[in-house]
Amino acid sequence: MAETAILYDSSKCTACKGCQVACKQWNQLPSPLTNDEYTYTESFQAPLDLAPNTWLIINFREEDKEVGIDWNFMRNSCFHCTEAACEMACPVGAISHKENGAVVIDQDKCIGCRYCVASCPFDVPRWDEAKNKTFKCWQCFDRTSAGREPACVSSCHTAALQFGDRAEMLAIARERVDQLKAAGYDKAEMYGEKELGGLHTIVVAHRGLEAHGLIRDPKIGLTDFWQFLKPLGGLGIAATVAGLGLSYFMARGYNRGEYSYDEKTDTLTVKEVEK
Amino acid sequence: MRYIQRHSAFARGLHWIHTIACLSLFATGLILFIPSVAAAVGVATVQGARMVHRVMAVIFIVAPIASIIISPKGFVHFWKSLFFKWDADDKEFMAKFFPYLFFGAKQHMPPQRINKSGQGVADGALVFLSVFIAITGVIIWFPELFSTGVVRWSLMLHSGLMILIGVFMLAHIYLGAGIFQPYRGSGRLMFGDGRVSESDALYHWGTWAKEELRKGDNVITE
Amino acid sequence: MTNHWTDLQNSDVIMINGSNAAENHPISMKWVQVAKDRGAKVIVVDPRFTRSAAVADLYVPIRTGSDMAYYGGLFNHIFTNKLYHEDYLKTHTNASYIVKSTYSFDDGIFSGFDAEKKSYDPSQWAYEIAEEIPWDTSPTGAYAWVNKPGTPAFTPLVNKKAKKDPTLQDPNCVFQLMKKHYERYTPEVVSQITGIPQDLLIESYELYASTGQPGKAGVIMYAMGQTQHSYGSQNCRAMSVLQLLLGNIGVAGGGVDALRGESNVQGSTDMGLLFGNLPGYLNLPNATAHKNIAEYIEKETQYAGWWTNRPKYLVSMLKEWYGDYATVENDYAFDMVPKFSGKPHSHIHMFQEMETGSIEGLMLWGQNPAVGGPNCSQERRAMEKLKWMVAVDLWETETAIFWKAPGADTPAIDTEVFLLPAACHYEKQGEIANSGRWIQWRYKAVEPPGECKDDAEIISEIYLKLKELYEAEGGANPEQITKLNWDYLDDNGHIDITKVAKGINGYTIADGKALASFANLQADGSTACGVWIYTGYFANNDAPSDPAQQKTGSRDNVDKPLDEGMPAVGSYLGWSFAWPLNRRVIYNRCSCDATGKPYNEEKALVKWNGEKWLRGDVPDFGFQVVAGDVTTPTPPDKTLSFMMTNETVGKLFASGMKEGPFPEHYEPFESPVQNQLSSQQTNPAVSLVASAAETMSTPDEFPIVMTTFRLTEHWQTGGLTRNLPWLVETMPKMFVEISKELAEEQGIVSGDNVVIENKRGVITAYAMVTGRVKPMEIGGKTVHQIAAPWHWGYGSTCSIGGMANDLTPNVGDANTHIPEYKSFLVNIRKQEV
Amino acid sequence: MNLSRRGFFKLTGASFAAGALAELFGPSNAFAADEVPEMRIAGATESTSICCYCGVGCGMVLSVKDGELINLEGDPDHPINRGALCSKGNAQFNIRNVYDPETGELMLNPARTTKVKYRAPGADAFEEKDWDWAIEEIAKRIKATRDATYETVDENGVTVNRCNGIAQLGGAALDGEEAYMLSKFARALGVVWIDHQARI
Repeated sequence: MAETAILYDSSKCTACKGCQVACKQWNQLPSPLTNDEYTYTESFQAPLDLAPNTWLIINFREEDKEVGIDWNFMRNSCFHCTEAACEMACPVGAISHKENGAVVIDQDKCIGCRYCVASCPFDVPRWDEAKNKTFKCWQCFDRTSAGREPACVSSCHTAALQFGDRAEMLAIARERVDQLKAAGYDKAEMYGEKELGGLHTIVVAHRGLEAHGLIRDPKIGLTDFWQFLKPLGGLGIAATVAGLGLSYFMARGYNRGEYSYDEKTDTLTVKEVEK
Repeated sequence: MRYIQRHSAFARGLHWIHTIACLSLFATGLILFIPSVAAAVGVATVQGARMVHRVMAVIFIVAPIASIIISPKGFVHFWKSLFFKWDADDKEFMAKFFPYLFFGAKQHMPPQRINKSGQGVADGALVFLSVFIAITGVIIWFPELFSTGVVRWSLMLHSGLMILIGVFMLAHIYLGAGIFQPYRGSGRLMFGDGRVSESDALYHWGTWAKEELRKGDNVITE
Repeated sequence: MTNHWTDLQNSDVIMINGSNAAENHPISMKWVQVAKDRGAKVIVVDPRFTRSAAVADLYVPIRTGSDMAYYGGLFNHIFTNKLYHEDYLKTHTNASYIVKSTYSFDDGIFSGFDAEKKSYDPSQWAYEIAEEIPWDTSPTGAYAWVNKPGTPAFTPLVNKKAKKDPTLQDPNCVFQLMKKHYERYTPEVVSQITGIPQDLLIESYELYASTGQPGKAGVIMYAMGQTQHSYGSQNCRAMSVLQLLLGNIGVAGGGVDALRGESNVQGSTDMGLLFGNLPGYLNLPNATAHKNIAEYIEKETQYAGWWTNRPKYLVSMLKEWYGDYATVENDYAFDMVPKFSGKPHSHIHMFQEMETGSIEGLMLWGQNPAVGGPNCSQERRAMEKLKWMVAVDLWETETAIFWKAPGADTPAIDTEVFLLPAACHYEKQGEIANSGRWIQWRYKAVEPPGECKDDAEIISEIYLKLKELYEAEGGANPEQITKLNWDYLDDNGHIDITKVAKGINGYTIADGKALASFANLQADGSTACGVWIYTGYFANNDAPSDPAQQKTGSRDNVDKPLDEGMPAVGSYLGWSFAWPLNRRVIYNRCSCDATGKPYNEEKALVKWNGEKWLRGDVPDFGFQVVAGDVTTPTPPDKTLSFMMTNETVGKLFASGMKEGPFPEHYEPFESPVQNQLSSQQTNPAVSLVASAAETMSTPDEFPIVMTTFRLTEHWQTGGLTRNLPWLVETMPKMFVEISKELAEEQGIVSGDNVVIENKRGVITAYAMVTGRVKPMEIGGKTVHQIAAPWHWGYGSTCSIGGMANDLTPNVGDANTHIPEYKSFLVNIRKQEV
Repeated sequence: MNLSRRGFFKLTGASFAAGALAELFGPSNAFAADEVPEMRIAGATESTSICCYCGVGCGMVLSVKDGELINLEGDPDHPINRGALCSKGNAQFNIRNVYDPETGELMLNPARTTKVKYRAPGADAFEEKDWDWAIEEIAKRIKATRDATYETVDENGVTVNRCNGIAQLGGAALDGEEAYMLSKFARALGVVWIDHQARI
């Protein structure tokens, strides 16, 4: 299977939240049966954040202008990084890369340790206290395996979301950025080609990364260091064992003799003992 | 035969408890540390291991704190005897430690006070690392109470500390349990009746042994 | 819609004005985006910065209610700069028609106004007649059918041909009158009225008027932002006129596209569910105008164009309704159809009448006026006067529980309420018509839950029970009920929807075979047809009970033209059935010049090749019927551009409108400013009931302009969305959008609870302080606009909230009586904790 | 026991240690061989329908398993929406079924009315009734009002045959055939107070 990716083009997104609900529909994610809280922003974002039962939301940001506003939308969900901090952090191997690049949590293996939650530079995985499991977008791996698009993508009408061969998505994104720049969106740029070894969610941010809330040059914080620490630790322990083994070998058969002390005379006597 | 009562029953009990806690923490932690092990044993076992890890973590943290409360004098003794002096003998001991480890028959050590400087270093490191691993452990146990950055550091440190503790632990066991030929019989000190024979005491802690034998308070003759 | 959804891709400029397509018709944006990808520009004109505006090339903020001034300015811009499509105007519109000198206009009032009755005499606006040609009813004439045995007797009509000046120079020709009428709409004045900065105004005018070039297409996507005003019909007129001026009607990518807010509101209107309608846009008989069938036919039938066939559709409908009982002798049971008084019986009037107690019973089929009606607290109070109510719905709607609404004195309300559980759309089968008139079949996926039943079954059970009661006991005019043709039952006495479909589609009485075209319908009682415009949608006699084998169920999604050699322009003729006759773009004759040459070859819909018409779409101009043999091609000069009008051309000037032949700017019923174009402040013919007049909120007391809107995440009164957890989560609570400036004045921050009030009511909502709404400078005065959705009410288990319609006025448009939901006055303040 | 290929490999004897060691020293983000999960709609009965919200008329596909709706998504063959749906369109599933937030189980939307309900004059709550009773009682109410408010001839002597005391609203949410039946049914009662969503 070739590497595939989702392409999100913010300039085509109408923020209808179709993808948001399609995700819930396909992945059978419940929503509360009552809701009387102020759980949205004045810019129409609701819910406010990802959750164990919410794997995708559209983020809304607005910037005031003389006439109207700049309304900048962003698809907030897993980026399916090639260098996936969550996967590195997972102590039980529950998070894995699929051949197409999707990063998937195997719920049968997840132990709810939340290491991935702490490690993700995009703050994507969410821990469900009741189930003691962590959840996130899995790029509808069941659908893509069957040759379908992820639910969010097939639900998108303006082709703000596309899915396909990663190289092709990158090519489309590159061309789109050029188009947007020509149309006056000077800050238009793409995201995901190189970041974290290459993301499997490519973004065209027509008003620039910052306007859409994207992290420029994201880093894996410490989790990669830990990756390096593991083998080092293994080596350290192995070296210790080897060293001690050598010591044991060298000291075999050594008898140090029988010590005795006469406190009255303050005399120390060492009596050789036979081997 | 003469023996010196080196460790009280209380100290030995505490050591027993901490040994068990520590080893089980290490074992259960290792399951989480090596994903393939976790994958192989299955989620139920992993979850069991996490539960054991947490129970043991509580013991690991509570036992020493409790001992301080129950026996403050013992703690002061432990603390003073391990860390408080550093004389020429100690320096010499440290300088000769590695040659001694590999050429124990030829390398002779200067007489030591109640604790060797090597012990001071190793045990001190263990105490220090244990405190640290406990703190980081609590953080990753309740990540929602801390910032992502703190949790990330804790995750990393917890693992790193485990490795360091592992290294010191191996050495500690190697020596303390008397696997190292010259240390034969040391296991009795913490895992047995807490007594050290006159000969062993004089070999390991010459200065201290002479003092004890002179004082006679802790000397048992059988 | 004159066009349809997938046709939007063909546009060069798309004006979204008075609609919020991205939020309320989200998938339309799929095709807007395709057009954009092909280089189209999108203009959004809206008081609020919406999600449509977010993807527009040009956003034009406008004061709510000032649309007519905007269009008037655009007309003036087009005339001044000669940007109109001259060939189109001459060929396809009444621009050249000469109007009688009795027509005049002065200070906001047209000639013929009766100030006391607040109505016009439209005869003052008639054309000069050049020629009168009586219908040829001879055996070989076009109207021979009038004399066929069995046809109701009536006096044949006389075709009146108007005087024309093809040069458009005559000062009394429509073109010159119109040009003169809109000279007053200068950019300065329009900018002052609408609040749109002049440069932005001109920019939008230039962009949209660019579609006046032959071969270019512009489309207007509109919805309730245009219609829900006390002059909403004139706004719609203005859009039609604009599109005629620019030659945008009948062409691919053009049109006046009404984005309909409910899935089958097009279909249910086709079915005649309005007070003045019968199915198929036949008017309900009116006791003052139509005493009998002859009078009805004479007054309702047009003297020219397709509506000359109206008697055929009336008789066929009556045959479907009353079957064998309907005979020529009893005027096909014409008298069994109730006649109304001729006075408006609209939604507003219904609730005004209900307050008097004369209406005892109310039946509701999935409608929720307790939240959705204008001035809806008045409507809830009116409902307390009912003896009984039958509400058929999926939920306990606010209307079904109006007796426990906040503030209601429950024990004192004696209304009996029957709430009947209905099946939802995928728990039953049937057809629905989208805005593009596509009649699509919905299959039953799953059995209804619990004791829920199809509405069809409920209607039928009540009908059959009534029939039984009237047969047993008699009563008022029992035949009206007992003689009704209800031949829709299966062997078990349940409704068979396919049999209803056949009745709608139409069939010949003799052999019961379904008809493929309404051209086959007769006025002599030999055919029956419930809804003539639907003929053909369910006409496969080989599989009469299998929707999948009917046109309505066809699923060929390959885009190909009818005839080879024509371009494929996204018509998808093989997918479902579009009324009429599967025609996708109506008035498509207008896509060609007088000689039949397409204005745009690449997007041609039809084309005269010298011998016959090549068809991309189904032609809409009698392309081979004029000779009467239905096979000989009609040459281009004999075809009809707009065959549904008497003139058979498009009307820039229309005498049928209640408030004048040209749309004129008036202020909303409640406005913070004076009309700057005339001393006539509001629509002179406005539809005003007592409760609206009493609760008029004036600007001295209520200076803030408010408008209402809808959201992607909710729908209408919220029954179908506030009960759905996934949607409630995406937009949880009632809110109001407030500008940063007004918020600062009032000390309001986002998330505060605010109180909004006027003389009709008081509501609370969460404040959203945002740059999406901004104060405007109108005639030197700062006008604040606020906006709130009307999706919330008190009747959901998931999410309840203030009802915006407690504040909206029940004042109506003069022609349609649609309430002025979109512009009214209020006050706003932070709620004291 | 449902063992994955990978899991099985690791469980076997010496390979276990090898695996553990490899895992310890090697990078753990090596792309894994995939087990392909089966789509949950495999084997379901599919039918098409049209969305119930706005007038665009998007197509959708419904999947039913064991007599219950389990999935609803855009119809990829539909020329207008090509598989897409907006937030409302996607949420149509909820009109019938929801997932319990506690258990995650599929269940009927608790807000759906599934029984005939009757509110007596002055009552402060509905009571549940059966269909036969309701149809009978409703027919009686309609007949009584119709007979009492019927006007055969108006003040000018014109036959009007209308019932002034009954009003009817709604129909835009119904199927076309139903709307037609409604139109015919109401006019056959003589009802002139007919309006619906298209007006407002």
